[in-house]
Amino acid sequence: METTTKTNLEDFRLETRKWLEENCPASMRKPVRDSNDFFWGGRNAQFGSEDQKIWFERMLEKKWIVPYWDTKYGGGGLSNEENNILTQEMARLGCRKPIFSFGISMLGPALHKFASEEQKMRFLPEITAGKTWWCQGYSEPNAGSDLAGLQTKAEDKGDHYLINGSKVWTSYADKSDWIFCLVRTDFEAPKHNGISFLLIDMASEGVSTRPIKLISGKSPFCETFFDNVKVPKENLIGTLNDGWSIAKYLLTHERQMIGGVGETDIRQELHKTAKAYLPLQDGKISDGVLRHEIAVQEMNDSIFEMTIQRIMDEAKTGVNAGALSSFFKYYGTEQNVSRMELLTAITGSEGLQWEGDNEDAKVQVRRLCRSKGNTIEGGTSEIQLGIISKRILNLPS
Amino acid sequence: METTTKTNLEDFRLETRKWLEENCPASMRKPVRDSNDFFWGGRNAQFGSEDQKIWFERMLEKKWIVPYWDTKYGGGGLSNEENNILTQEMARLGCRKPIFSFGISMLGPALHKFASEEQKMRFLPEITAGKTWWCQGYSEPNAGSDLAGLQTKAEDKGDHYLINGSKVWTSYADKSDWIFCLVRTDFEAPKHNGISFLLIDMASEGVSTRPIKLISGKSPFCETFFDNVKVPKENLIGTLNDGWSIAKYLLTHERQMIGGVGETDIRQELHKTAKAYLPLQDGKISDGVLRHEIAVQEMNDSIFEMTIQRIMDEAKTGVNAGALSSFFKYYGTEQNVSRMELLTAITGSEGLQWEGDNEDAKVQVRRLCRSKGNTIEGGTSEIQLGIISKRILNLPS
Amino acid sequence: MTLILNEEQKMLKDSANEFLAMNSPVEKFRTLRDENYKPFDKELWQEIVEMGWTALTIPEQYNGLDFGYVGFGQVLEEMGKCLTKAPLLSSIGLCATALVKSSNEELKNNWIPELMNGTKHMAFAQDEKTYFDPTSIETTASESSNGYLINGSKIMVIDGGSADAFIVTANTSDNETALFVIDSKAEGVTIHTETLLDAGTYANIHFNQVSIKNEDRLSDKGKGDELLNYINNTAAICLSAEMLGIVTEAFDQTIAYLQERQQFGKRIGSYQALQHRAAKLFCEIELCKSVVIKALQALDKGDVNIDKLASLAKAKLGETIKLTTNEAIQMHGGIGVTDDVNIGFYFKRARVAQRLFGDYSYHLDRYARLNAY
Amino acid sequence: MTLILNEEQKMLKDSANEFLAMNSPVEKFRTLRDENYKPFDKELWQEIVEMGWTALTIPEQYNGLDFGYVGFGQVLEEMGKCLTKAPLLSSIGLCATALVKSSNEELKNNWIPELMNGTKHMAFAQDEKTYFDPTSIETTASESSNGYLINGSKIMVIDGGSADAFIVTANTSDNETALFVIDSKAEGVTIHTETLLDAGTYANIHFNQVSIKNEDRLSDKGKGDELLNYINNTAAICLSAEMLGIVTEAFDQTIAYLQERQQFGKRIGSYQALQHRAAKLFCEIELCKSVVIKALQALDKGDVNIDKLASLAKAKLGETIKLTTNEAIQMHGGIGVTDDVNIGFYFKRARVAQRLFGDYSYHLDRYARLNAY
Repeated sequence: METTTKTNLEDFRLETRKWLEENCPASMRKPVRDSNDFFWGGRNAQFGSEDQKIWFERMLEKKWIVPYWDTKYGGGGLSNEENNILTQEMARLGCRKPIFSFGISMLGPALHKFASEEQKMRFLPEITAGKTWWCQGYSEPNAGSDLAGLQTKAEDKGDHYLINGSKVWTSYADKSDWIFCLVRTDFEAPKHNGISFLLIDMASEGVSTRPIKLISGKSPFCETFFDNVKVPKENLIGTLNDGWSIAKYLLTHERQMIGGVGETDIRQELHKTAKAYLPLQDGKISDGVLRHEIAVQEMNDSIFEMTIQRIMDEAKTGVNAGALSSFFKYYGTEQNVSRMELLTAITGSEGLQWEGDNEDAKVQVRRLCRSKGNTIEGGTSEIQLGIISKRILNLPS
Repeated sequence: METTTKTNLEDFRLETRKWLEENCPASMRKPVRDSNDFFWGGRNAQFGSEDQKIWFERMLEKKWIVPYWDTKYGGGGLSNEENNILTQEMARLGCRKPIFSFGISMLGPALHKFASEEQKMRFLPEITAGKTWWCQGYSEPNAGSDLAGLQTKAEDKGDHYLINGSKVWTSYADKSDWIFCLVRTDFEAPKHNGISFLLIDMASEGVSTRPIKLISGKSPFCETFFDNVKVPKENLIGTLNDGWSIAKYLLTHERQMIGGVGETDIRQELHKTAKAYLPLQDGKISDGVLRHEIAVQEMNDSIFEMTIQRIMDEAKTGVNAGALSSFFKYYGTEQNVSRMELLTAITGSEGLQWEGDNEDAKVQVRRLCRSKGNTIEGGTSEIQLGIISKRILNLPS
Repeated sequence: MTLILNEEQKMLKDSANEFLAMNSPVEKFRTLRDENYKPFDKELWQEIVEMGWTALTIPEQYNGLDFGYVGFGQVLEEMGKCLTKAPLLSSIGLCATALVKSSNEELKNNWIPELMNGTKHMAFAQDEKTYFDPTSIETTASESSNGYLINGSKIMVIDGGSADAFIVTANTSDNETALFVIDSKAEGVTIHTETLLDAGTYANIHFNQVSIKNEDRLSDKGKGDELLNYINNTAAICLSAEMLGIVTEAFDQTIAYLQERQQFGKRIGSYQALQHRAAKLFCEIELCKSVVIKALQALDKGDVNIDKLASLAKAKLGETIKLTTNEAIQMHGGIGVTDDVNIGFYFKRARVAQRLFGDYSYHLDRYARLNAY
Repeated sequence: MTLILNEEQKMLKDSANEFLAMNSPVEKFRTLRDENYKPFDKELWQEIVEMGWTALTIPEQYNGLDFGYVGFGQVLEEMGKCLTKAPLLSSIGLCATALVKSSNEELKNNWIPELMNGTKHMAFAQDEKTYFDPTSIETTASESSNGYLINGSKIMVIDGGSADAFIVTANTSDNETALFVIDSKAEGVTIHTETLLDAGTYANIHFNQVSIKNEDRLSDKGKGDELLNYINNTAAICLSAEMLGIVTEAFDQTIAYLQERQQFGKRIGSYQALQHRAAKLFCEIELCKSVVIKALQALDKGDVNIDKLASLAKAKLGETIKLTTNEAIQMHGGIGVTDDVNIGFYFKRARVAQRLFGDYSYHLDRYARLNAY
């Protein structure tokens, strides 16, 4: 990676700012309301608006779909410093991501670390071009937290594997082009040692999906079934039977994504909402119990934010923050859940409206329901506490 | 047991009331401040006051030291109903117990259930006469919650056992005449099957004690050492190697004693203390956080009291409340601890005074410290939760 | 007085349990929801009437069974377990209680028989704000020639969409709380129903110059606040009984799941961290059982501490139902957040029940105020 | 600004750790206590001066090291781990800070050098009630011919028994908060020391017609509240740093105990219920670390959010120190409540630290007020 001097970086910031100001359409600078506001790419890519198309195509041309990947994979080849600047400047203007892609956030890192050069050249450029919509296939019905207990089997049939089984919690599987999957390739070995990491084209014969309804209503989750699906052997990533290493690596990524982010607006708004909904006395929320609970929530929310910053800062100095992703995942999701409960208590009867004209209320109540999944998906809170106690605190088994 | 008609019971109540009013000295109707206010009996019995002596002797003469035991053991032979009435009438007048005795509350029930008639005749009359001060020897240094892991050994030497080992948390061992002990009589058997229940004269050669200082200061607890102590075989209670049954039986009793009782005054005084110590606004405690915490504490204290009553009522109808003693012990002690913490927060700097002239403050701060032991002694909170989950909820091991 | 059920109360509870298991299992709740949030099943309601549950709290002088609130609470608890939908709490627990307690013999004679035989049902309209605050009323009752003109809006009216009449709280010209009976078809009444999180329908009612007669005033002069307070105590206690059913059922289903579900080759109930959490829930639920029966008994014997006991019950149940339903979902894991299993219904019903007639913080604060701190 | 220590700060922390492990292990604390609650060891204090710790926060213009509060906080954190007794917080953290911040050059020149070289130490006298309420002051400073007459009583004065002088808050005749320097040997000053739960001695001081000069007024007209607020922010943050040391040490000792102690044939750290509780403590302590360094940095850079950060730090540390020391004792089991082991010392020190400069509920309420709710 080339080193960049401070002056160069300052130039880069100014150029970037200018380019973004000139090229990012106004509607692409508004906050994202829900998943429909994202462009998802893929074979059957559909743009939600003309602006969305313009924004994606300009960023694609600039190679900024994945600005920090190598140019040979269609990335922008930016240094860490440059990429940070781009991120900051996009945040400053409120620019949306040009695409939402599990290929970038989850599969990409795994391919970079575990795939052959040939596989990288085959899959990464499709991702940077937004041409493949990827979903993930880890969990299975009945497996739950015991991810390594998975039973979907891949039999060696010479030039291909024959897949039978099913996956659950596969987000957007009904719309995806490809799935990255954990499958069992050895039923004799100890359970962690017989798992492989396989890429499967969702258009293959024998693949089908069924959407899952949650307590919050419709969801992107599906069950995905594999019925005698043939998968070419070159779709195996990494070493046969060593897929668990890749899974662990990816889970760490996923935890960080679920734990920390995306709720900033509500965090800041909690006491403001309370003041709007509840009676005040001398400028204080007169419901002393709720006031106490709000203060505790805001105290921990703001200190948790400081903590994310502190640990990121430490990571930059070389301190290994790997195991701490469990802390982020655990604490962040528990805070999400208690924040939604508090918001529901504050908004009283309005916060309970399931049907009707009040769109904000309907969104909020569904988020309350959906938040219950946060402490379960991506490794339950119990799993995270177990990891903290064993890997960080070195408590015995 | 003879049945008593309602009319007879009403007569008994009136007679009892009259007798108590005439015979219980005024000073013996005042609340007990600390253990010095109790008469403890024993070989070297010392009365704290003339009234204490008069009261004990009158009750002794009336056979009401243990009113519900059989007259052949020196008990009063009262029926359950009569005994309840006596208890109620003593409570009504605020009469102190004539003696405080682990012989009555703990050893007695075990002897009744497990001892031979000969042993009962030997030990029970001494208890009802207040002539023996008993202490208990269960826990051992390093055993902790794993009570059955005890190592004090009793070797069979023909006509006697030879005891070596030590016990810890033996209350008042330095003042007691006898100790009832769990000892290991079989080192080969599974740990629960090699324990026996033995009575040991503290005057025996080779017995010594060392007082234990707690974080709250001086305590009645001692370590007790057995160095080649000879114990006659007739002091074995129940079956050899089956002492664990007796231990379990007694532990259930102990839990109920520690969990439920003795704090009524503080329970009622919490918010009154708060109002005395903290500033008010419109008649409310203006510290909203403390006010919230006080309300939660008082809510749970008062509902816990209802729960004790409810479960006692259910037990009378034949519902087995045995396993529930763990609930009483767990919840009652956790409430004690949080109550002391809250009282400390309310009384602020005064509640922290360790030395000085403020006797009430000094007592309170030591009670805070002492309360930390409540959730440990008599089976930790963790042990109780384990019992609830296994015996009541039938969760698997 | 012992804190246990007597034989008759036990028999009633058992028969309610059997009847509901047969006629109103949780699947029935799912069906009603899937049929576009159908409020309740009229056939079931008629069967409930035949079981005598609508007469339990009604004194003999009005041809009721005079069985008392302890018994009524047992029925509600069993209904809570099955998430049974029926206007028993609204029409009998609230409105019939209000009628019985009032001194308006005409309204009593007109309404009590019809509420008991289930041909009509009434709903109680008091809420006006997002939070519970029954004594701060903006709905007005201005005196007119031969009665009152009612103006204002009410929300969160349980079973208000199908009710034949409402008991409505309003502020009179001399700034006094009063309760009125208003026909749901009276001119100037508009009703809009809303579906809440628990798939229940609740009415928002607007009163625009609704004209009622003097005889439709339920509360005597100067007695409105007292009557309203009595109804809200009764409501809080009866709802606590229903919540106890929700809590115990959600807990029992969770324990059953812990006993059977396998993870990492072991039943998850064998994991100590879950065991301890389950044991702690058990303890809290034991407390809930005690405060509910104590408060129900207090209703029956006219206990002077009824205010405190009502707030204790609703606060404790509000705290425990939240904890229990959250733990229930978490311990069920992924399947717990799907609509395929029933445990989520308990969580959803719990959140609405928490809010109705005052939530945890309302009643904890009220308890403190009643104790003068 | 990154939330991590720079190289110099790290070196200071490491050297403090080494020095205290050598010169002030916890056994030293036990010894002082057993010597009739000896306040502190004068030799150790002189060594601390030689380490330069008394000069860390003093600007260069007064011959200090101008190293800042982040560094000072590291030293206090390490002292917290060892329960080291020394008048560093009281004399430097509070009083020297007040002097530096004031504009009274005479007092500065008289006192700062002596506080830095440790030949004298000062104590801060503000508390009057059992609870912390710094702005409601009953001690009066009435203007006299050539100065003021001070009357009133102060409690909970840290290191007040051996201090050479006090900084005292008082209410002037024009009802304004002002701070004064008063010699501990001045006529009319009576000092009574008390030993608290943490085996520390705290002074109750009575001022009876104590006459001081105009020049002994530390705060400018109209600036008393601001100065007092600044000192209390500094105090809350510095004490939070010490509390962080107590928390981490109590936690580390507990984890070590979990790793070694056997029960039922297994190390108790293998029991899942304890593992989860330990992991939760770990998370809370991570939060504590962040808020302490953030607040210390805010002191150094004069952050406008200092009020909020001080309250966040003291509230969070107050909450976590209570939880941690309680869990530490419980997880140690029976031995944890004996005086034979040290873990109880941390619990005892924690309870006093919680109270000083405002407890959890004081700072949580202040945080809410600062956010205008």
